[in-house]
Amino acid sequence: MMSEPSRKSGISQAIRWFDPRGRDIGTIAFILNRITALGLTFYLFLHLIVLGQLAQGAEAYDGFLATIRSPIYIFGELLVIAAGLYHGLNGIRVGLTSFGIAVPQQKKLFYWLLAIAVLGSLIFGIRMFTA
Amino acid sequence: MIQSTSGPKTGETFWLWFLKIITGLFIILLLLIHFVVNHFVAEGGLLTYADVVAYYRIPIIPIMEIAFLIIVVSHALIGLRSIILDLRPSRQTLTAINWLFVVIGIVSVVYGIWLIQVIVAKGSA
Amino acid sequence: MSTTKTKWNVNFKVYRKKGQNPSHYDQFTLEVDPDEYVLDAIERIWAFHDRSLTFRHACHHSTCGACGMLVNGVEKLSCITYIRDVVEDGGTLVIDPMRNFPVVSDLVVDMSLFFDRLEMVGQRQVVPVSDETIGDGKKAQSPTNGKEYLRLSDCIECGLCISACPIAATNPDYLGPAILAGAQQNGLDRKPELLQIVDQENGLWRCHSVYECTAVCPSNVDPAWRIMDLRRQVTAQRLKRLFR
Amino acid sequence: MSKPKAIIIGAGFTGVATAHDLALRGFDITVVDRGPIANGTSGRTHGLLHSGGRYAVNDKESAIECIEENTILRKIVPGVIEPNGGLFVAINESDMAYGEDFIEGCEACHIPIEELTPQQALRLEPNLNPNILAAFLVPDGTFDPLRLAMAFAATAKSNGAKFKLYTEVTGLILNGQGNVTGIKVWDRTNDERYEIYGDIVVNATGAWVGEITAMAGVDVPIRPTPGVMVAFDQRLTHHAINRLNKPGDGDIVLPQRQMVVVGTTSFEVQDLDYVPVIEDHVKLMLERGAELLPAIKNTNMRGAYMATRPLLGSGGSGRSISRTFKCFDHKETHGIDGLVTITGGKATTLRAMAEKTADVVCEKLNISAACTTKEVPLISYREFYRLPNNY
Repeated sequence: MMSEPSRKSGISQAIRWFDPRGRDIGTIAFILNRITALGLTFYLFLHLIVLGQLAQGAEAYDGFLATIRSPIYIFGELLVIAAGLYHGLNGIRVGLTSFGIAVPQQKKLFYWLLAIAVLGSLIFGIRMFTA
Repeated sequence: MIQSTSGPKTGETFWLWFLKIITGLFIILLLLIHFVVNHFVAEGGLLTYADVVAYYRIPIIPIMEIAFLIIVVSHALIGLRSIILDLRPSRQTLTAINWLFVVIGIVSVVYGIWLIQVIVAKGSA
Repeated sequence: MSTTKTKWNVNFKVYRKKGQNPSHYDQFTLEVDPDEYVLDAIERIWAFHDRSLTFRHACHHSTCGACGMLVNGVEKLSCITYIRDVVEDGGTLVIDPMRNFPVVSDLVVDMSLFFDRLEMVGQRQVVPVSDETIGDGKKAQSPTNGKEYLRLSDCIECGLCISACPIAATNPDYLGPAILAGAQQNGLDRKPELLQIVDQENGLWRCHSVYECTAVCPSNVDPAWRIMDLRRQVTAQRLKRLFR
Repeated sequence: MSKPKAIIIGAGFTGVATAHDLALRGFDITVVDRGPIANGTSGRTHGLLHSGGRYAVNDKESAIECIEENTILRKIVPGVIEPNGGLFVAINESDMAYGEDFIEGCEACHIPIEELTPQQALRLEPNLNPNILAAFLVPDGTFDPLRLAMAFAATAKSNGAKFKLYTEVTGLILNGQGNVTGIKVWDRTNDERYEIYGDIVVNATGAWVGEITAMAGVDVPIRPTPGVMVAFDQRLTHHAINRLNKPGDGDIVLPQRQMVVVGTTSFEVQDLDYVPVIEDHVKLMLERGAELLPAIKNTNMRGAYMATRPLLGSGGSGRSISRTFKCFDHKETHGIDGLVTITGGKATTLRAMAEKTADVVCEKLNISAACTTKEVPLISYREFYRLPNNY
């Protein structure tokens, strides 16, 4: 006899996804993964809309390119790159372990992938701001 | 892509989950190719409208970009839906979300193809 | 209790809830031996400070799984959690009931749905020694010398993994780590009908690989490994079926 | 005709087994306990399913009860038992001398034993002390204390018994003749107080029976005798390992799940509700345990705990008192009707204690119903939580 749990949970509890207090490193990985997922999805559709400028011809697009060359936009772009790097690299770990591969090593793998993501983002950042 | 089936199976099934992982893998591969290609084809990046138009004159590029678009949009929508599933939506909400995401997916891809076609047309004009 | 040892003063901030009344915290300051377990202190609060305090406990040595609770926000089996490992002299220990279960009273939660689901996947409590794995899929190392011994399984059904799972927090329909681990332990080969239970919308595919279940498991069950292993098995089955 | 109504105080081994027995005999049962199932001595039992070997020399009455009940429990509740047998091992000359009495005692009590050479025993259990002199194989086992109690409780519940847990008895209700007709309780989950009436009240509170009988102004001869046990982090054996000698401190090492548990000691206390774990006893368990399984020294301690045995009688020290049980009809002992007290005994004999108690209750109420608990298999302990009224 399956009793139905209360329907109260759901959205009100979603804050717990992002609460790392007392948790292990896996929660950090999950929080970053979920935030980057939401951020990248937002960026994807923003990107598609913005690229609509391409249809309006050379002046509109080149004008747009000029505006996004300011540091604040470059920083935004760097955030997207960092998010993409993290989400992709962590995704490799999640994908592998989901097929039963490297599960016992998943923590170590996470630290390595995180290091690569941070390093990659730094290199991109330096190149973007010095170019 | 996203499918809404009637009956109790509106949640996350094996195939959707599997597609999320596989599209994720393809995104990583395509991004890698994208970076390598970009580095050699358009050194310094696509910095002007003319650059972009020229880039799209290479025959493989529009095809690759369309494939990339489909895969990224699928991955994003399956992933977003998976987050929504964690919030335990009611059946009706979930069905509505399924259809909404199908529409968003199709619109995004059609819009992208149209955009690419415009650029390609500019290049061959 | 030796008298030579230095005692600690620890504030216990304990979650209280009775009937339909709103919940609150009660504070108790206890003189404790740092080498005592958290459960000892809670039992003493009941014995000497407040006879109305309710909490689940039975074996006091981690074989029954009754005394799972949150100690400073972390899922612990309170009977094997040393006070010295979770607080310092003069510090405060916040004690809460497990999360993701309905609270019955104080630290007591209703685990009926959890046991319902364990029964549904037929989690085995007594298993042949050769079947039981210790974490990571490693075989138990104890000697068997050809004879088949039976042993009580690693999973003590304490519910800590469910309490720590962020997905169970927002979606109580999700079967959760212990249940999926139980199905894996029972085996898809032995019980093919389990496939239908785990391969459904609130089953295997809801896990987001957070690994908190394994982090809090007091009994080396490694539920996350078992979920991943089950995914591997089901994926292999599905793909095989596709190409046949 | 409505069912006879029995109130059972205490949801430890005796209480749940009595609930099961009386439910099968057609009683309407209410079990009350101030805490959850098996929160006192029962839950903290060592977990040894006795073959009787331990008592075969000095306490034959208990030994015979043990071997009979051991056989029955293996049959009716296999889902909570590791049925891998036990070894009695001799380490010194005193042990060897005891061996002769042991063989005789086991024979007298019908406990099947098999003598092994030290080599054979070491092949069975490579972690044994390599210097053992002799070994006997006996039908010991290990059980999970909480789940054993839950299995009885679940089956009782499936037969209609109601469980009022976290509900403390605050007083007995006496009628004009001074007979017990019910109990006053305090539900600690919602702070409500109410009364329960019944045809008979069974006091199955183990070491705490005196607190209940005191409410009727009478006394029972009970000697609460706590003992310390220590769990270690590795499963070093599949057999229960006993020292081949008179029962003493730290002379049993049990396998349980992924642990071994060493027990026990024996001491006396005043306040039963909180008995501290004595540090010196913990050290003693490590030393004595390591005499049987030297690898214990290299194993991490997992938990130290204690349980309070409800030993019967007065006089004599804890170790010399019989492990048997006794059912007191307070009509006979003190002229108070409506109250029966059951105490003493061992976890292994819980079913027999319940049978005896149910017999006394039936006789008092003039009900002829035979005990069937030897044959009726118990349902899964999980059913306790799944059936309504479920925590």
